This record gives sequence, C-alpha cells and structure tokens, in this order.
Amino acid sequence: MSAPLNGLLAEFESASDLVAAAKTTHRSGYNDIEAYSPFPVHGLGEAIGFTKNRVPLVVLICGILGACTGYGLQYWVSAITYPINVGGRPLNSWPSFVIITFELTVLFAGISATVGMLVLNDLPRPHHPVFNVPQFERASQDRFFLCVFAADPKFNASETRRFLEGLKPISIADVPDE
Amino acid sequence: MSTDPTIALAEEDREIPVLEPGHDMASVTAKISDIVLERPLSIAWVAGVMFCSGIVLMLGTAVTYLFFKGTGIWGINIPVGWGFAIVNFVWWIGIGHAGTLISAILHLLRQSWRNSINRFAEAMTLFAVMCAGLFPLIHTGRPWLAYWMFPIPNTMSYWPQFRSPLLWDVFAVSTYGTISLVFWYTGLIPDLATLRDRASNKYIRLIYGALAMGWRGEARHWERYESAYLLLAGLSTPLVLSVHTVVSFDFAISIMPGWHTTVFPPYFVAGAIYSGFAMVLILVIPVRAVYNLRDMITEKHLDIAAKVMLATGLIVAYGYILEIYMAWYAGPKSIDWFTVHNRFFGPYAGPYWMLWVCNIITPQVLWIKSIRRSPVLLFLISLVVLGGMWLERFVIIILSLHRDFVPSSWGMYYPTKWDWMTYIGTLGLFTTMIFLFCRVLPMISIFEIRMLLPESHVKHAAESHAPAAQLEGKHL
Amino acid sequence: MAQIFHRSINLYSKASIVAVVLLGGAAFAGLFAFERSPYITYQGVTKPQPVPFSHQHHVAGLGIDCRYCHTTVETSNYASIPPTKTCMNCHSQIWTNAALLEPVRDSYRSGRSLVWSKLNDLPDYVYFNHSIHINKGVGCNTCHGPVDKMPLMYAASTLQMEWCLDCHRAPEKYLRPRDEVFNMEYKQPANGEPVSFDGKDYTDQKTLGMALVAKYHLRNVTDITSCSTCHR
Amino acid sequence: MAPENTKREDTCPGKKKTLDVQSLDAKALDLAAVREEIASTSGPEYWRSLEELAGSDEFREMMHREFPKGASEWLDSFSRRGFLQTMGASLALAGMTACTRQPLEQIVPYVRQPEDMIPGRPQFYASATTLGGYASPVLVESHMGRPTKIEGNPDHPASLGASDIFAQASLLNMYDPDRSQTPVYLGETRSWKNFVDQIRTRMAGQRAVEGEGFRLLTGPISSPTLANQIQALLKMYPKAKWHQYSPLHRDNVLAGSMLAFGQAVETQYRLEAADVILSLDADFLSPSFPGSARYTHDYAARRNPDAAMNRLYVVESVPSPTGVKAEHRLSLRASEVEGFARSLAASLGLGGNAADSHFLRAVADDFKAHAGSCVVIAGEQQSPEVHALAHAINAHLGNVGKTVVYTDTVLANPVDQTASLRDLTQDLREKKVDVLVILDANPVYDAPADLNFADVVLNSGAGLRLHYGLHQNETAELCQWHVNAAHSLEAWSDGRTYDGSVCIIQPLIAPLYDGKSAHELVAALMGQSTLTGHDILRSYWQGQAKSSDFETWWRKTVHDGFVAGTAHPAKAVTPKAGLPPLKAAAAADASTIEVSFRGDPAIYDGSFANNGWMQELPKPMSKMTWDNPAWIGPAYAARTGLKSEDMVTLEIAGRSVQVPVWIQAGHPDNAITVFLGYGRRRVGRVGNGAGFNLYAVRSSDAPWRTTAKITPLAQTYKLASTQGYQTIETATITRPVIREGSLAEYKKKPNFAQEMEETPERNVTLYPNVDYSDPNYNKLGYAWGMTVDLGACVGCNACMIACHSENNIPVVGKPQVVVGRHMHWIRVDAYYQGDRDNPSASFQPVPCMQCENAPCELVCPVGATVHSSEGLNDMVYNRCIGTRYCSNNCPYKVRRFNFLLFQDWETPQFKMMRNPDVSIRSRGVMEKCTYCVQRITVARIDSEREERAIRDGEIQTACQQACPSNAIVFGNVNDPQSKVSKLKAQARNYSMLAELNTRPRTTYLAEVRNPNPQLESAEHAGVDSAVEQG
Repeated sequence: MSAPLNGLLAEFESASDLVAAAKTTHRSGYNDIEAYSPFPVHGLGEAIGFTKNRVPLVVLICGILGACTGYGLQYWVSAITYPINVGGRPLNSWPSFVIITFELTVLFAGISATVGMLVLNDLPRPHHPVFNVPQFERASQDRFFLCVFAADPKFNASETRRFLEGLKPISIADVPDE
Repeated sequence: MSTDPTIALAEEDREIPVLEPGHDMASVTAKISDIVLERPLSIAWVAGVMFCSGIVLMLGTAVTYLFFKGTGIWGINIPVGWGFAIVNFVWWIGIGHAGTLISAILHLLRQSWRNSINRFAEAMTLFAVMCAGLFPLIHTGRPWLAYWMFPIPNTMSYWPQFRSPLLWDVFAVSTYGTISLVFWYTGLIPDLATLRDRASNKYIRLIYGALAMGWRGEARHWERYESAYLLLAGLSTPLVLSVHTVVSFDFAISIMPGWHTTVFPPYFVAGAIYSGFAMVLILVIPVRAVYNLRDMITEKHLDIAAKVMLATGLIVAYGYILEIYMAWYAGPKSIDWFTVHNRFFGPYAGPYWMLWVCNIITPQVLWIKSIRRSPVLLFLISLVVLGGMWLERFVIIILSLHRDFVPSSWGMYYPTKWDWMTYIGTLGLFTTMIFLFCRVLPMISIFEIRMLLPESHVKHAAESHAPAAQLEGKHL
Repeated sequence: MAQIFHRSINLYSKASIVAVVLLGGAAFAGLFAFERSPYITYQGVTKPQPVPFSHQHHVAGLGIDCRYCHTTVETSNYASIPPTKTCMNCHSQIWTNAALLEPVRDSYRSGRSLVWSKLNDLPDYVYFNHSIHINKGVGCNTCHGPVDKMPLMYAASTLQMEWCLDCHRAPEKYLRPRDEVFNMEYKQPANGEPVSFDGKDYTDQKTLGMALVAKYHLRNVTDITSCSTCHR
Repeated sequence: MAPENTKREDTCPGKKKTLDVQSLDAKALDLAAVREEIASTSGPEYWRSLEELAGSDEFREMMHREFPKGASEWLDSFSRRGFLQTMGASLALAGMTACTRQPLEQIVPYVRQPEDMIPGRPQFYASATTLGGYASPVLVESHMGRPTKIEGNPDHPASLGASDIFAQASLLNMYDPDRSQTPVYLGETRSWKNFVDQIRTRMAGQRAVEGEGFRLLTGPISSPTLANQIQALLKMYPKAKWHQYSPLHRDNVLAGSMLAFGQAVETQYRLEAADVILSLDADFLSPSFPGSARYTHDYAARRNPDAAMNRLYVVESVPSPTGVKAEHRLSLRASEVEGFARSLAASLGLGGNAADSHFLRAVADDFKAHAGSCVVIAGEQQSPEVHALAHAINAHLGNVGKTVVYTDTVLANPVDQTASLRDLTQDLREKKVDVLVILDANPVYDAPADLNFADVVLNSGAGLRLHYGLHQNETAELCQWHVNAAHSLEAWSDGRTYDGSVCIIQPLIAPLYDGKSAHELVAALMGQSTLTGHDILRSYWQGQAKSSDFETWWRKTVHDGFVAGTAHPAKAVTPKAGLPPLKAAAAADASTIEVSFRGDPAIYDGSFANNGWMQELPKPMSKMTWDNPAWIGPAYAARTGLKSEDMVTLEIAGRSVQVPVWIQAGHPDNAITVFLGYGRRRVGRVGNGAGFNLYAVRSSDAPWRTTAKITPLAQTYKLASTQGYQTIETATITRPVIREGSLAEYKKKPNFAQEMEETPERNVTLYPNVDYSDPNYNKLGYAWGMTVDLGACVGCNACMIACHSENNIPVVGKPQVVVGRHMHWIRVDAYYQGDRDNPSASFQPVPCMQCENAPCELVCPVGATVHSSEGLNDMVYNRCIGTRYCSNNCPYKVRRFNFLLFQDWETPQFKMMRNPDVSIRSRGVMEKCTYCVQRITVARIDSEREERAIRDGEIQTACQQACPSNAIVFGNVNDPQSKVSKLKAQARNYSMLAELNTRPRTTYLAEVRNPNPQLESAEHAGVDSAVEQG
C-alpha cells in the first residue's frame, strides 16, 4: 500500500446487494462514489445520486441540425447556386427533398447519440485507477463493485473501510493511485 | 407489422425459453467469450475462410476486368439498362434489413428474445450492406467519377441532382450503413470490455482494451449508455423502414410499367424483412450447431423467425396479387395489362412462376409448428426464400424493362459469365466476413444475455425492470 | 488485474481521435487547393515556344492591335494564331537576320508550320466562341489578363468551369463598351475616372454593366448557364 | 469460487498449447520449438505455393481464357482494337474529370493562310457523288480542308437539298482506312511513275496491232468527259473493245425501251403531276432507284390530306418501302407481275384478254378516270415485256409528256451489260485478250456465276491485267497490276444526274493516298500520263462551253456544281404498235420455288461493304444489319416450318449456297428473295466475311429471277435486327404509337389521331409549368420543336446516315447489335399491322422527343441531362457517369449508351472525318439526339452578332436536311408563323405516348391514306382495328 490511495473498492455478489449498498453509502453522505456492474442495473444510477443525463438533449440538437443541413443543402444547390430546369420541375421541388432531409436528420442524430454518450462518459479512458484492483476484472463479467473515492471530503481510509465492511461485501480492496 | 405475430407468440407458448435454464452470469460470459478467446482454430474454419476468400478473389478479377472494359462485359443493353448489378444491390440491401430490425424495432418493443440474436443479425446487416454498396458504384459507366454523386464542393461549381431517386439511395444506404455500424459498435463496447478482462494474451488484451475504450461499467456510464442505445433504436426504426422504401422509389418514381406503382414501398420493406430473416436463419442454424449455442439460440428463436417470415411472405404475396389486380382494373388496353400479360406468358415466364413457387407457395408450410422448429427444414426453406427474393428483383427489373411502351425497342437480357462472377463473388465476400466475425467478436451480446438471467434483476425493487427478466423469471 | 494502459494513454487516445478528424479535414482542403493550383490549371505558367514571342513588345511597345494577328476573333469561335506570313509581313523588313527569328524564316522558306504550345487550353468538350464574347463587350484582357505586360505569354485564368460561371452568372460585373474591347488600358469605371457610354458617364461598374446588358441584348443568366451553351 | 476454478481448468494454457501443436505438428510438444518451426518453414512455403499457383497450367489457362479471348470476345467489330487502347481511352476519359491536368496541346497555324478560310467556320463546296453511273448533286462541308459531311445541293432539281444514304455514306468510303494506298504489281507496292513506264511499252505493243488484244471493262458511265476520253481511246486502238458491267445493271429497262420504241431512251416521271401511280415491282422511293430523291420529294408533296392527294398502287414481289406507302398493295410473285400488266393493258383496251380481279378492276377504273394524270412505273428487275407494257399503257392513257417524259439516255453508250460481259468472257476464253483494263468494276466477285469469270481471267493468259479501284479487291487479286483510285471527293470529274444534267465533281481534299482519277488512268493508257484530271476536265468543257468568257463560266459552273442547261430535253418517241409478244413461261415445278435477286438496300452491289455506317444501317423493311438473310413469306414459313435464323441450302441450276432465312411480312408465298453484295472476301476489315455471297448462284441468263430448291439445314445463324422480331409481332402495342386513317375518316374527324389517346390537362399538376415564352426565362424566345410527317416518310433511312455523319456516332459491330447496343440517335421504326401476308405497314422516324417534362432528367443523380432555357433536353457527356437510369426511364428508348469503347480513338482517317463541333463520346457515357444543338448554337451566335432573330428554316437538323420527302420539319414553336408551329397546329398532329404527360417537343403528323373506295372496304377495316387495339 505504498502508492497513495485513490479510493476503496467493495465487491458484491449480486446486483441487489450493490444497489442496496450504494443507496446506504450515498445516504450516509458519500457523494464521490461510483458503482460498477456487468450490465445496466435499474435504479443503480439514482442510488449513487446520478440524475441529469444529457444524451437526449445532444441528440435532439444534432437531429435538428441535420434536418436543417439536409433541406438547406438541397435548396441551396437546386434553387440558389445553380438554378436549372430539371424535367420541367420547379427549382424548389420540396417533395423530392424530403427524403434526404430525413436521412441527414437520422445520420446526425444517430452519430451524436453514440459520440455524445462517449464524450459525456469521458471515454475513451483506457487507464483508470480501479483497474489496479485485481478482482476488478470481474466487474465486466459477474461481479458488482462499489467505489468510494479518496477525493470525497467525507473520505477517511479507516473510517470508510469500516463503513463499507458494514455493507457486507465479499471483499474490500484499496484502489492505489498508481 | 411483422411483430404482431411474434408478440402474440411470446405470450402463447412458454415451454421453450429464449435461454435454456442452468446458466449463471459466469457461465454465459465464459461460454460466449471463450469462442473468441479460448477455442482453438479448427481446420474447418480455416478451410472455410480460404475457400470464401478465393471467391472474393474472383470478385476482384471480375471488377478489375469491368474497370478495364466497361459495363459492356455484362448482359445489359438498351432497353434493359439495369441487370444483375441492381438486382443484387436490391437483394443485398433487403437482406441487410433483418439486423437493424431485430436490434432496433424489437428493442423498442421489448422483445427479450432478440437479445440472443441481435448481435449476429447486426453483423450480418453490415456485411450485407457492404456487398450491396459495391454495386451502385461499379455499375456506373465511369466508376472513377462516382464521387460526383456526393455533394462535394468542386471546380465545376456543379452539384448532384437531388430529385433523383438514385441520389436518395446514395444517402439512404450510406446513412443506413453508418448508423448500423455505430449501433453495432455501441452494443459491442461492454462486451469488448469483457473480452479485454478475460483475455490471457497480452496483445489481445491490448486490442480489445483499445476497442473497449476503457469501459468500466460505471453506473453513470450505463445510464447514458442505455439512453443512447434507446435513442439509436428509436432513430434506426424509421431509418430501416425508409431504406427499402427509398430503394423502391428507384422504381416507383419512374414511369415504366411494372415500376410505377404506389404499393412498392411497403411491399419492398416486407420483402426485405422476409429475405433478411431467411438469411438470419441460414446463418444462425449452422452456427448454433457448430458452436453449440443451442441453449442460447433456442428453437423458440427459430420458431419466431419462421413466423416473421410467414407474415412478411404474406405481405409480399399481397403485393404480387395487387399488381395483377391493378392490371385487371386498368383493363386489357392498358400498358399494365400488357406488362402482367408479358410476365405470365412472356419470354421470362419461367423466372416469374419460379418466383411464386419460392416466395409464396413454399413458405406456407411454415404454418406447421413442427416444421417451424426443425432447423434442417427451416434452413432449406430459407434458402428457397432467398432465391425467391432474388428472383423477385430479377422480375421487377428485367421483366419491366425488356418490353415497355414502344415495341420497336423491345429486347432481351442474358447475363454473362461476368454477371455471375460478380454476384457469386459478393456471396464469397459476405461469408468471409461472417467467418471472421465468428472468431474475433462475441456472436451473442453477452451483457444482454446476462439481463435474461433471473439474478439480473434487483429483487427488492417493486417497479418493473426489463420485462425480459420478468418473463424469464416466470419460466424458471 | 493489472493496468493494460499507462495513464498517459488517456490523453493520447482522446488526442488521436481529434487528430484524425483534423487531418481528414486538412487533406480535403489540400485537395481543393491542389485542384485549383497552377500545376493543374497552368494559370500563369509559360510553356516552351519555338520563338520567345513577346506580347509586351508587340502590343505595348509597337501598339499593334490584337486583330492584326488574331484575325478571326470577331467572326469565328477561334481567334486563330497568325500564319507565318503575318510575322513575315514585318520581319522581312526588320530584324531580318535576328537569330531569334530563324525558326520563323525557316518556316516561311520551307512551308513547314511553326508549332506553338497552346496556353489557353479548354477541355475538348467545351465549345467556346470568341466572336460572341467580343460582340457582347467582353474585353480581351478580361480573360487573357494584362497581355501587354507579358514578355512571355501565359494563361491568366484558370479556365475552370467555376471561373466561366463567375461571369455567366453575372455578366454585368465584367462587360465594357464594344469599342473598349481591344483596349488594353481600359479600366472599369471608378469615381475618379468614369467611363462614358451612349453619351452617359458611368462611375461604377454595376450600373454600366446593367446598361451594357440591356444595350447588347445579353441573354438571361438562365440562358447562358444552360449546359448546351458550352457543352454539346 | 467454484465457477472460476472450472473455468481455469478447461482453458488451461498448457492444454491450449498442446492442442495447437498437435494441429500443427504432432512431434514437437514444446511451444518455442513449434514457433521456430513455423518461422523457418512458413516463408519458403509461402513463396513456393505462389510460384506453384502462377506456374500451374490451370492458372495459365485461366489467364489465357479470361484475358485475350475474353477481350477479343467483347471488342467491337474492328478486331485491331486491343486492350491497351481501352486503357488509353480510359485515360482520355479521365481527362473528362474535373481535377485532372490538361495534356499539353499544340497549335499548328498555316504558313500562308488561304484568303477565304476562316478557322472554325466550315466551307461548303458543290460536287456530286455517283451510284451505278448516275450522279447525285451534293454540297460537301469542309472543316479546315477536311470534308466532314455531305448534303444535297439545294440548287439542283435532282436533289433540292435532299440527299440519300449512298451520297451521305460515300464520305466514309473516302476515309476508309482499308482503301488501297498504292499501285501494286504482283503484290509488291509500286509507284505511279513505275506503272506508267511499264504500261507505256505494253500499250505501244497494242498500238502496233491497233488494240487487237485490248479490252476495257468499266462500270456504267455517265461522265461526258470520261466517255469522250474512252471514245478517243477507242480511236487510238480501233480494234479494242469497251465492255461495261455492273451487277445491278438496268438491262431490262434498256431492253424494254428497245422493245417499245426500237431505241434506247431514258424514262423520267413527273410525279408531282400524277394523281394515280401504279408501280409494277418498281421501288422508286428507294435511294438506289435513279432520281429517287426527286421522285420521293414529288410523291411526298402530294401526301397532304388538305390538298389534292395522290394514290399509289403497288404490285410487287418483294416487300419494299414503296409498297409500305401504297394505298393498295398486291403481293405477287415476280413472274406473275407480267400477267398482271397484260391484264391491266387488256382491261384498259389495249387488246389481249384480262384475267379479272377486284384489284385489277379498281386500278383500271381509277386509271381511266385519271387518264393523263396517272403513271405506271416498271421495276428494273421486271422483264422487258413489263417495261414495254408500261410504256404502252402510259402512251395509251396520254400520260406521255405529262407524267412520263422520254429523253436521251443518261448513261453514255448504254449496252446490255450482261451480254457485254459475256462477250468479254468469250474473248478471254479464246485467249484473244492481251491487255485487260478493269476500271472500277469487280467482275471476279460480282459477275454471274455461270461465266466463272475468275477461272477465265486466270487462264486467259492476258499479258497485262490491270485493275483500277478503291480497294485491292477480289478482282485486283487476279490482276498483275492494281492502281489505287482516287475517291470522288479527291478528284476532278463530272457525271450526269437522272435528268441528264451534268454535275461537276470537284475534289475537297488532295488524294489521301495520292490515288489517280479514272480520267488520269485513261489518259495514261493513251500515253498522256502527264495530264491532270483537272486539265482533262477543263479542256473537255472548254470545248463544250457555250460562253465567250470560259473562265467566269467555268468558275460559276464549278461553284454551282452543275453545268446549267445540260438537262436532256424531252424527246418525242412513238411506241411500236401492238403489245410485246408473250414469252412461253417455263412451267413451274412444284418442288421448286421462285427466287428474286435484289441489290442490298444498304451496301448496294457490295461496293459499300466496307462502310461501317451502311453495314450497321437497319434495312428499311427487316431492320437487319450486317447480314443478308433470304426473305420468305409468312405463309411459306408456316407451311415449311422454317423460322427466322434457320439456315437453308439454296440450290439454283446446280450451284448452291447456304443462307439464313428471315420471315418478312408481306412477302409472297412460294417465293424467296435474296440480296446481293455480301460475303466479300477482300474488301476490308469491316466487310470481309459479313453475310453470304449470292452472286455465287446468280446466272447471266436469269439475273433477277429464277427458280430454286430449298433444303432446310439443321443449324441456325444469329441475325442482328435492330427491331428484333417485333417487325412482325406488334400485335400487343397497348398505345398506338403510329396513327393513321383514311382520307374519308380524316375528312370526317380531322383530329382522329389525337382522340386515340387522352392527353392530360396541362394545369392539373402539383407543380407550376415552365413558361418557355417568358422573356425573363428565355430571353430570345426560341422554343425548339420538330414535327415528323408519317404520311411523307418513305423509310429511306437518309436521316439515319446523315445523323451518323453529323454527330460522330460510332459503329459498334454485329455482336453488339445482337445484344441490343446499336447507337443510332434517330431510328426509323417499321410497324406491320393486320394480315401478315399482306399487312398494312408504316414507318416512324424516332429521334429524341425532347420532352418538356423529361422523365430522363428527373432521375439523373448528377444532373448530366437537364433542360436548356430553349427547351432542349441537353445531354452533357462530360458530366455523365453512366448509371443508365435515364435510358430506363425513357418511354421512347431513344437514348444510347457506350457500353464499351465503341468510339475509335486511334485511326487517323476517322479523326479527320469527324465533325469538330460535336464531342466524341467515349466509354461509359450516355448519348442521344440533341436536335443538332451545334447547328442551333452557330445560328444563334450568328444571328446575335448580326442583331437579328433566327429566320425560320435557318436551322436545319441533319436529318431534316437529308430528308427527300421533307417529312421532318424543325423550328421555333414559340413563333406562330414558323412552319413547324403551323404543322403542330394541324389536326393530325399528335404526341407519341401523350398520356404519359411527357410533353414531347417532337410530334408526329398522323398518316392519312387515300384508298380507292372500291377497295377500301375490303382492306382498311382490318388495319383500323389493328390500329385501335394495336
């Protein structure tokens, strides 16, 4: 335990245990905590006090942006920059322009959904202190973890460890900073 | 549309679950990821890849020669300006539909069973779209100028012509391809993390590690992840329906008899799903046998897929009948009457009636439950349907073009060896990709399978979770 | 489990993604620049010629009118390069034994043509007609640049479609009175020096252009941006 | 952690390794060792295997099969085009993209520029082309000294500005890269000088014996100068003989006039004055008929239903365009025509007894009613008796001087050519000939088989056999000397048109391969080898000119292209009393059927065999290209079970030939028609081996008609008809694309054509209409449009060749036509309706419709085809990427696609021939009719420079200009006074497929026929129903 401590990592058997533990931890005043699970566990987010999810907003904005780009491009090309008579149709043949408008809307929105999710999740982030903990490799398989970070004002190595033990985890590990 | 029967069925027969009992998180994780990480290379797999990539070489030859000589090496002519290239394009695009349909629409409809096959279907979609995308490019007379179809600023200050259905195609297909890729990758991220964490080889870990982008399964991540995934599903749903609609516009927008029909969009979409599911079955049936995944891709999946095929097949049949009805309604002096007459008795009557046999008559046996649940029979029927759907596009394109308004310009279309080489070549490309996919990525979405496990849902919480879980809960 | 990646990778991974995007954009931009570069267009590039003919000397120096050599510019689509005979009209009297002019004399003696490199070279699928442009008041140097200041001739314009369209989409920006077409000193009207046309003085190109468009019955932009105007 | 343990086990690394190792190599158990092994072996193995692949026979076979053979398979007809060339052109194409570098180009100005030459503006020179001796007056367009296009000479009555396929195509003959390029002696190239020296001694020898052994064989000659030279030659060699032969000779016409008048006269017709025309197997509307251009014009001028219409009866043994135009057509075997003629004569009261028939009675009555304003025209292939009968009938009805005029013959010294050739062969057999000079004839190929000329010539022991001609052909092969001829566009000469007036032929370009003109050769034979053709011509006309100031006279004559006042005056001739005696007809043997011989409609007697335009020109009736199948009638086919493309053996008088058959609607039963001119061995890369040589079964005693035995063979032969079999399968046209009615119907309901299809309301649309008359949209107010008068069109194809020539259209070759890739921008469709044995047929020229609501434009993803402000459907080749969507969506199927590299980018001759005002399209590009936009542009620019409007008729499209019947009219539809607007205003004007609301700018004038009420009831019912349902 030479390296400075980044936090404490408690390992749990099941999703339910984790949710319960997370709730208690959060209620007892720890804010800088994080829960890890191998699949989305319902209610875990609010358990650790995560409320505002901005992904939908990003997608909405980009969607609208896409729509405007789509129709704008077509209108500009067909009616403004090089107006030319195609098959006797008017320059702004809006019914013909609907489809590409739609496609670009979806394209922009769709890409923004994933990119937005990654950015908001601060990914890619290949390195993270929790990876230092050996058993954490099962966080992506069949184990559930709760981490209280040292950055939390209420954090105190021994205090917090005792508090976590109170939550009956399978194990508790230090998360070394290096 | 296609989902009504499947929902009904989800209620109706419970005896076969979508995930055989006896699994826990560790076992599903191990089972799926080991196919990638632990399973030794089998001779059969290597041989398969070799053979298929050989076929890809043939494709390369055909395309190279095409670029040297021009599209004249194909059987096309005036009046039949489009031949195999467009037939194959529409066919592949159609096949590509199952993937997004399964992962997006069924996700919205909370069809838990899609969890075990969506990954596979999405991969299939990507590869199908790859093959499809090849054709619009190479079928042009001057492929090196195909970039003119994209709105790129240029020294001619001249731009694409946005009223053209072909251009809609370009946008629809490339959007579809991109979104499918994004959707697929998004779904892969947590599993990539799993692979990263299970891999014993340093380099493999590096690769998966890089691809997983440091996914840790944080609660916050999951929250955003799920909303993003849901939104993607929501966006892909109209997209997948639009793609084949747009493809159908290539024909519906024109004024050619046999093309100029308002029924095309729905009937094309149905046809696409039809062939898509056929392809899913053709791939899934051998794969679940070879990799011994019968417990995750159960007979229930086959059964549902079969029912979807049955339903969409009937919609397609409706399309065919409507065409005939319209001709009858327009009367014997109408060009429509002539077109249908030419389909029935013209020089291409053979393919036309073959189409009825493959697409409409054969699949009716799917009304029988035992057949729906017999992998072998399903496999064969799917093959027939795929052939039928290919014929459908052949009929729509060649038969409509070869005899239209002006009799002096009637003609015939005979494919050349180059047509065949190109077509078979894309089949090779497709299977090669599938082979590789099976070995380097989890064929089944591990984390979504985990969600099928009873232990996955939080017991104390009263409010509902993934109904999937509930459903399974009842089974077990 | 041990860390797979070093902490620094976090930064690199993000940076690399941004970098890829930026590089892509840069490559794109580069391509555009290249497409319009003299390497492609030969704009401002001189080419090897049998005789180092100086327009500067003949036009500015001697004040020879364009039409003395380019005889058909008002009547044909080609301005036409003068036959050797035209050169000899003068050079049988002056500079009769300048070494520089030997190729000309040789051509005249032997009847073998001089072979010039084409400078203002449109693609073969573009059909340009000098006579109508002259007739509508497009000055020689509007396209060919300050020929009277070119010791060695070069193409002054890119001759790319966007360049043609620049004028075809708004001819009034460039037109001048017919009698000024061959005038190398002509300047577009400005408050300082107005241009008089039809007895009126114009101090800005816009109004002058409009007047000329009306006077010379220029066709509409829709007409002259129709494809078959230049492509057949 | 139980699960974990189990997992660790089944994935134990140790195990894994062994597994791998076993699969790799059983003996080594240690991973490191295995790695080494792989490293050491894999490299070499890899290379070996590649070598194996590359070296394997299969591989080589594959390369072999896929490339060279595959390539050749797809090359177009000219086999010399290779792989490299394709690449070269692809590069050339790449030059069409935006961001490629222009290749360095050079400018090569004149040293001394001709005064009248304005670079960039074509010049036109009056000249003439000849066919079968008859000249047709033309104007030749020349760009910078290169002839690029041939038009009719509007100032000459024989042309009135129109031209025919042969005149048009002779341009390509001149540029033909396979032409003979030097004199040849025994296969070695020699110089003209060398030839002159050689021949001098020979001729000196002949001088001594007064030309005892000197024979001259020429084709028919109308050139006064040449005739004069030959007379001089014969004076010089009194004992020499002059023979004439051309396979499509007019012996029967000559014999007919001898029979009728006892002297040789030329028969001319004045169709503008004829109310009723009867053709006895005479295809006088086809370009090979002397004077057809004028006849077609005069005939068509009387087809306007609003003026006095003429009426055409055709009795024919071979379906022909003339038959198509007929109000009433009677399909007889050739041998039966004479009988009909006699009956007609009888029923008109010239004696003899009439076999009575409905048709005959009707014709006779019609004739009686129109005595003096009717005419009978007999066909060249009909017997002298028929001609005599025709003369008699015309005389009897007082047509002579009104609709028929007799003059001196156009051909200098007309002879019975078959006899003439027979004599020559005789002399050759008897070894009487020492010097044989063959001028522009090819007897070895086209002489009647029974003379077997080839052997005779070879064994004649003639010391000097000289062949003079454009190609080193079959005859040249058997001659010691060959002298390469100058084409009529390369040399001075003259010739007479059908009315006898003399045209001056002036060269447009110095001989490409300095060939000599016939004049120069004949002069050389007289030892005047120094004389140039120009000298000879001038000196002759100096003698003829009735003008004090020869220079001005000559200049004017050359400028006008013809010698004023040389047309033959009408000549009073009195027919012998009584009818020609009846020849005993050979009793027809049941097992045989009757054969008719005809010249090929496109390649004539074979002299156009190496002309790609002509080979690919769909023949008027069958739309056949590149071949000459034998025609049989539907009835005969039904009886014998023969199908089109079946091979049969045709046996005539012991000689036999194998030909494919083609079922031709309207062909008489129990008869077969074969076409001459194909199956050439030595003509060039285009013509060699195309089709079947029917001269091999033609005999001198029955050149046009005989009997034959047909035996089907068990094989078929692929034919390339541009209209497939639709020519006889048009039963199921759902919209009547061609519309016709009788005069009576027209009077009753003038707009019957429009009522056959409902045209959508103009303003029932979501979109506003484009207003082409709005000056803010279209400043000059031109809206180009075209009408095609189906009543006037006689299907002569002049428009197609004119278009080919004007627009640099490539020739694609038979294999490509077979798969449906011919490139004609304008096509002439033939439709047959009703009874297949005697159908009513119609021609329909189809250029681009230039639709205002163009379906093609809408679907082009790159905007390569869009509308011009004047309503043209512009096709921008350099923008086209070749999706072919536009063609799919074109209901008229007028678009043409360069599926392969059809255009020839190498051959320098073709480069010279092309029209510099039209882009050369290359591989992968769509093309189509542009309304000759290059001509529109030139006219517009000129008019703008002169600050005036374009005059109506100032712009003529190439097809319109060539059309002898003025069926095609082009102009500004915004101007109500323009000819085209007036025509479009007519009631019989209709749009093709109007229901689709494409709003074509090209519209059609429905055909109105003027049937004889006596006969109409019988036939027309059928036709109308056909039209209605059809």
